[in-house]
Amino acid sequence: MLLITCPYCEETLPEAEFAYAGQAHVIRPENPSGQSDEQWEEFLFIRENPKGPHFERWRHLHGCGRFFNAVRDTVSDKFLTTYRAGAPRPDLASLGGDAK
Amino acid sequence: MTHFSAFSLLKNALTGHKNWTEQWPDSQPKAEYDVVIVGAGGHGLGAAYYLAKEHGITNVAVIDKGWLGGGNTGRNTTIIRSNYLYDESARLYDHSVDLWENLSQELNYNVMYSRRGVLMLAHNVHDVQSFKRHIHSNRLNGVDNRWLTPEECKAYCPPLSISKSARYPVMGGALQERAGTARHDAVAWGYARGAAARGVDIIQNCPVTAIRRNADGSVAGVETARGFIRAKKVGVSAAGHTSVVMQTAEVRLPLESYPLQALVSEPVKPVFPCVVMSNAVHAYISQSDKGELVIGSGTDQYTSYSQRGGLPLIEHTVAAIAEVFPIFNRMRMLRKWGGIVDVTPDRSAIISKTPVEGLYVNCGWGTGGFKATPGAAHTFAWTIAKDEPHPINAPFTMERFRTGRLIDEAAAAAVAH
Amino acid sequence: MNKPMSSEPEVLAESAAVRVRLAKPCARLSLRARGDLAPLEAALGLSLPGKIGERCTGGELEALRLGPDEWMLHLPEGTVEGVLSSCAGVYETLPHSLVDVSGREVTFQIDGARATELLTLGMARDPESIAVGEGRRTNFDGVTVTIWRDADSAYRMDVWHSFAPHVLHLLETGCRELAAEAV
Amino acid sequence: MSGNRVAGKGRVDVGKSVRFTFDGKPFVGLKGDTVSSALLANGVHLMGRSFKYHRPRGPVAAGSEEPNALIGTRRGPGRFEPNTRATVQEIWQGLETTSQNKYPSLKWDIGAVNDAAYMLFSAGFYYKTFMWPKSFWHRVYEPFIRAAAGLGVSPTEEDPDTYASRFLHCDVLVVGAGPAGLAAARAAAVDGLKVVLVDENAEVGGSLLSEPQALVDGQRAWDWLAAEVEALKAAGVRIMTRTTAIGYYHQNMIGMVERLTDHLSDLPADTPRERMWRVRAKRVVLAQGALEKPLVFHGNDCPGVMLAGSAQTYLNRYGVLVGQRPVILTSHDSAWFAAFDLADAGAQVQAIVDTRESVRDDLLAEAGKRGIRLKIGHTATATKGRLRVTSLRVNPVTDGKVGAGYVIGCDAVLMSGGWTPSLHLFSHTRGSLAWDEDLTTFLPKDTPENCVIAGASRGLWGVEAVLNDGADKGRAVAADLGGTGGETACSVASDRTGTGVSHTELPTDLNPGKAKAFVDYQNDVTAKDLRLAVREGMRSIEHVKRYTTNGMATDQGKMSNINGLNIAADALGKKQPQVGLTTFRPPYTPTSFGAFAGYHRGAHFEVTRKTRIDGWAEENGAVFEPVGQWRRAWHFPKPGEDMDTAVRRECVATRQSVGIFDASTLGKIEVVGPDAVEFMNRMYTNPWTKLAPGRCRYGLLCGDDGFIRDDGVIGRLTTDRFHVTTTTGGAARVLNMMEDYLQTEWPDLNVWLTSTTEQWATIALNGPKAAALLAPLVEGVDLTDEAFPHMSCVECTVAGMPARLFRVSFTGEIGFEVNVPAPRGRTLWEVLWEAGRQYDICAYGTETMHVLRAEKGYIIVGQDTDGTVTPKDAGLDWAVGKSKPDFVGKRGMARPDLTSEGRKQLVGLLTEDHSRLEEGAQIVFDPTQALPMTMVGHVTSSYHSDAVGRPIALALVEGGHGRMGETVHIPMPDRTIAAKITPMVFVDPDNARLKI
Repeated sequence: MLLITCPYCEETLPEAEFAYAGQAHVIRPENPSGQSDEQWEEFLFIRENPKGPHFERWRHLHGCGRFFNAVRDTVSDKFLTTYRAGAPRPDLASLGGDAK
Repeated sequence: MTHFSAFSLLKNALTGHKNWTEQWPDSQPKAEYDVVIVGAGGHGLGAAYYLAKEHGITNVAVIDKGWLGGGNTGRNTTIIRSNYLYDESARLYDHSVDLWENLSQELNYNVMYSRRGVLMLAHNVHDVQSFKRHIHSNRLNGVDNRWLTPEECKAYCPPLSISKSARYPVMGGALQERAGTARHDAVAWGYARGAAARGVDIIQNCPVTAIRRNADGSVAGVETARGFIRAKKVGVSAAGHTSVVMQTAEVRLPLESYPLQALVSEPVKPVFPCVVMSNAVHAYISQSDKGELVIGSGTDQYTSYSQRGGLPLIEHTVAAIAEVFPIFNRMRMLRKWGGIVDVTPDRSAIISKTPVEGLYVNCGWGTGGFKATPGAAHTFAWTIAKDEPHPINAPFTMERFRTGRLIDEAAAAAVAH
Repeated sequence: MNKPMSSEPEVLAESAAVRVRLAKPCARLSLRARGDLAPLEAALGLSLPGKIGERCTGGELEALRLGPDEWMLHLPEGTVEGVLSSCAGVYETLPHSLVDVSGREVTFQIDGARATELLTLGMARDPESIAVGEGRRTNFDGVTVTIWRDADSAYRMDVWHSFAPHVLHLLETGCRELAAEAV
Repeated sequence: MSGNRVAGKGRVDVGKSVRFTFDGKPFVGLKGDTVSSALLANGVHLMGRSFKYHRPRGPVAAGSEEPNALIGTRRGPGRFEPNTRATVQEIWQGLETTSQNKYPSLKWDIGAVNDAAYMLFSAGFYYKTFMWPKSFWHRVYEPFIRAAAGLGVSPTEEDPDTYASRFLHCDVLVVGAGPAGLAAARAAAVDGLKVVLVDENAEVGGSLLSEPQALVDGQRAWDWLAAEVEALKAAGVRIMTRTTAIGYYHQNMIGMVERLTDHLSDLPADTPRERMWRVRAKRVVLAQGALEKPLVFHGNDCPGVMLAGSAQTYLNRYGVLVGQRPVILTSHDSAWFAAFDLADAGAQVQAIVDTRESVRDDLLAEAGKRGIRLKIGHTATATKGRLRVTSLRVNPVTDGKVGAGYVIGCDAVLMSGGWTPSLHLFSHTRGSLAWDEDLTTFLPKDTPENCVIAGASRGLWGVEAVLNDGADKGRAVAADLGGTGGETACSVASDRTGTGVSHTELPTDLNPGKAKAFVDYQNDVTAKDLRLAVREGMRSIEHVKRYTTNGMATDQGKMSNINGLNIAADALGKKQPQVGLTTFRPPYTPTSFGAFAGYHRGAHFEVTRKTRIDGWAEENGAVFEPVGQWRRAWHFPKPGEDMDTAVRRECVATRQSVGIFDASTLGKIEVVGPDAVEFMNRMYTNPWTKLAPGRCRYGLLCGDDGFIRDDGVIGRLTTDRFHVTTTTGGAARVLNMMEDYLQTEWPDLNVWLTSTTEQWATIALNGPKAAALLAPLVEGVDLTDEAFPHMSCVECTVAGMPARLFRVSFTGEIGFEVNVPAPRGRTLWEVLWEAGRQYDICAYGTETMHVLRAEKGYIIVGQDTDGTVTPKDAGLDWAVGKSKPDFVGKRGMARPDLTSEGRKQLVGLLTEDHSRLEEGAQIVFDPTQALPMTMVGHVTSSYHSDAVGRPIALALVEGGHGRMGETVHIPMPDRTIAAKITPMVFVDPDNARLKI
């Protein structure tokens, strides 16, 4: 069971309180109808799936209820950082995560 | 290649087994191949085998970052069935079962395909509707699958509890008698031996770091830990690691890799005659020939390459098994392990050409890759050899995610209402 | 759990180690708002706790902050209408959501020497991470619950009604189990 | 007491004898004995049969690593376990034990014929044969192999015991309470740090329990131990015995299983059999010690052949001499001390055979004192004896040459091939190992987790070294956590340090091709098998392991991994690290399913949600169906009624007068805020702006892929407040989806979502008399078409209760849904029930609800749609606000395949022969075609309908909307049914019945 820091509660808590919510920073376009089929496929389905640091979303479902972002190394499953929804994508180098 | 038989076994026994020869050589990479397959699991080795046997393409290398058969081939719960809902899936998996039934003879290697029947339990009205839909569809597709009442389920699998008061009462089940299990390692070894005998190089412990492309964009070969290997065609069959490999060729896929756990109990005398799957409680169980109960779990909620599943999931899986088969509550878990499965949005595989000329991919098998091994390998080889889809794998393209023509077995199972 | 509730806390499980009671019914409001909360605080007659997990009381009203823009209010039965209308009064200046959820939940009162340990049967987080006088929403045996820590070994646990029997079953089991243990 | 029990030795309670049975024969042991020590005390070595060759076997170890002495254990009905390790199971008054894998008896086992034919059963033999004739595999070969395999027999009854689990949070968890663990815990228990010390044995002490001679700071080991335990307790350390750390999970989460009752004669009340502890520790100290390796030589599995260290344990901990005339066979100093201890306890040690060319002088001297014959520089080449070893054949080895062998008579062979650090939990952390050439073993290197290794598990030897290392590590982790441990270095006298060498197979002068030199005892894997695997091209230890099954027995390679690796590496001519080590997997020792299931059994397996009205339904004979987490009243059969009859009666009653239905499980979400309507416009396909307060509308929810996700009636209570309903199963999913879009995509919207599913009890009244029944009870609104038309909602009072009243119909009849605060739900139900008597009110369940809505052509999401149906496919195009710039799903449903011709569309079906179709049945245009047929759709709903006077069905059919009136065919196993495609609405298409 992972330990996850909720950036809203500012507490580090067991995974049992959280729900994974997929890749982060997949932004829904302002005007979806203006999107090509390829762009919409990209938005709906295409994912990074990296081996190493992964920008992803979690929801503190059994807690404050907030969706937030995280960077987790998918090889060690260690969280490099978590941050609030809407905050900019942190710079990997500063997190000491070695992208593979 | 020594022919395997009771006679050769006896003959060698008399000479103290000193004269057996290696089943496949540990090859060193050549500078160039007609086809390089990335990933020496059952799918990759099988594709190489069929390329050599059915398409006469023998200048082939299968390259793996580790030991052959060391990935999901050697980590899964070996369930084989073809009672899928959609025609496309049914055709692909049934093609596999056809090949499974003769695979031991085909490879002269006993893969122990055990036609012991797979029983899928229905625990609510919605399951019943969904399974009936499968059964009717399978019947008209010529795929065997029939409905059993709770009592018939109990008769077919005596350890099963059909108590009406259970939290998940058994309301019946769908049985495919032709389905069963096989010995997973033997599949990889058998294909490896068969492919090697036909001239295929099997290169182990040689990570592929990148797929290199020519100026015109077509595939040039693969960069590996042992240097560049030129190849006219490259087929990627790397399961959970496919996204990472394909991205080096700038091909992005609708894949996510999740940890999947499985476990075995201590071995006991035969007590469990068939395979039972219960989707409602997320547990799958059979008994290996060695006597261990082989139990499959669901995937963890987050993507990962750590091959380290969490404890809660296993607790749930074991609880589910003990709930459906209460006599096993005092049995002991011997060993549990994790694998990495690559999952597509519609839970169906991709066996496809790619935007890159000469680059082919076979991935997205999720938790169902083992059963498909011969069929996927067979049609993947065709696609690589002829640079065109095989009639059976044609629907499993990458394009379907753009057009929306999904093969959504998961959605078709729908949700409780 | 389906029988009408008595006006006094009803003992549901009790042992030498710990006691579980069903709290007498109270009114519950889910408050959602953001920005300058002054108007609402005026209407409610308390200053809303600023940190997730913190509690405060104003008169008979008790508030627990559950999220960045979410509070759970407990108040005596029959006082809801008043609060609703006084808050409605400030809706124009401070739009918010105030929803009566009195009927949604029941509250278990858990106390006794080993009350804290009883929680560890189903709660993954460390009970000690909830200070006395604070509260948290968390997960107990797969069920979302809200824990109010009132004293070192006195807790309240809010549970949605339909999940309460499941939660109670585990609490009852734990009551007996803890009592049977030679500590 | 038998002659094997040594007076004054051991920690067993001489005063308390315990009776138990083995294979029906009564035995007496002492309190504190394991089954194994008690049987050995009674001179019994033969305790089991091996897996493949069914060879007679006795215990080779004294702990949880035991591969041979596996027995069945029973405590009356329902309480039986196979494969219990006799070396771990403590005896209690009345314990019944049985040997396994033998027929007819342990002494005479038919299966032993395999042993005679062992040359055939070489590694992987089954891959090479049993292929012809093909049909034989399934019918003959496999059943034969399966019957021969397996060890014990499965339990056959339900388990009457209970199991438990808890979470535990601590600063420091110390795994293993040997000298290192004890010292680590002591050093870490400072400044109020919460320390937990755990050990799998019945008591703490580890190796100290087998080495009473050591003097720790001048104190005799066991006195020091007793004092230390008191000190630890005083320091607040939580000591947990009979508790096995089974697995090391993410971020210092350790799973531990505590065995609470398996050692007790009488089961205490309210006490679970086992408890799973889920420990979260800030720091972990792994002090799991080391395991002794067997030596690999012909006949090394004969009962009586045992690890020297284990013999020492049997003597010092249990007071049992495992042999009166033992021979010691070793490549490590440690076994010499076993020889001395046994000699001092009165055994006639026949010889110490050491494979090394020279041995420490002090050992030689000690042996001399005791007059023990020494065979330095010797090898062992065979044992004799069927059910118990009678002699050992040894040969001198000079410059690698094996000289002439001679036989030493004995009743036990005590061997030591050196020691292997126990790194199982470390290995679970995905920690890396480093090969140590001198110790010929792997030692811990790096780990991603926050743990340290102490003592013998990092290759240290001797009590003093281990104690001080433990203390250092304990101090280090304490310091790490801000604690300040004092200096606690201690000195140990008469410590037994030692070194040794490691072997592959022992050199022999006999034909190695015929040698039965076992590496994995239980799975009967010999050195020969390992070399064969390598010869056949298995190059990684993983391949060798899987091909030979070495290390896959119930000891999970604790005995065999390193010997196997050494032999495989030797065969490959490589260094061990190049061949690799198979990763250890959890659990550390086999763990009962019950311990994993914990409390989640029977009714508590998973939540069962019930509405406030569930009790009434139960009292009134309802049959229930599980829907998601809920149980819902399915139908209300009267005595003698089957489901069909009951449902038909409920349908007729509702259409003719009035029916009452508990709709409380419907998901409800309160959407409140200035941007509520904008949010609704974006989430749902429908337009909401023009919906006036006090009115409701059917809402359709899609995913961004354009497929239908959920639906429900939505009422606008005020301009800024919507009462949204969802499907029962969809409630949580829909709220999560809404929160996702709101928080992540549209944080700017001023709107909030609150789940009110359980705030309201929802009672649906349907039927021509519904209004008449309800009207007298309603204050604040007239139930007329004018004042309160169909699709209206209002907050009012019903039967004196505050209520949200909806005029909606899911049946096609006049319909109301009354929402009252949940606690009053049952009261309202009973009021309505009483008031309804004059109209013969009828309670109906979900099945009748399904029939009535199908007659009216209303869909059920998840039944008439799966995840691949668009609003257009479902005939719900009218519910899509095409003029809206955007909503969830708008772009998705514009994708090529979702707009293409020939999609499956939802239609009605009427069978020509008036037979009722089966839900899920497949549809074809041409029934005469051969298999595989081209299927064009399937039946999604099908019911008998009295209202229509014939069965009706809904179906998804290719291009269905354009095929009204056409005939399709449904091929069934026995016949093919023809059916006509019709509109979906079978009853009252012009909605006349909705008017009051």
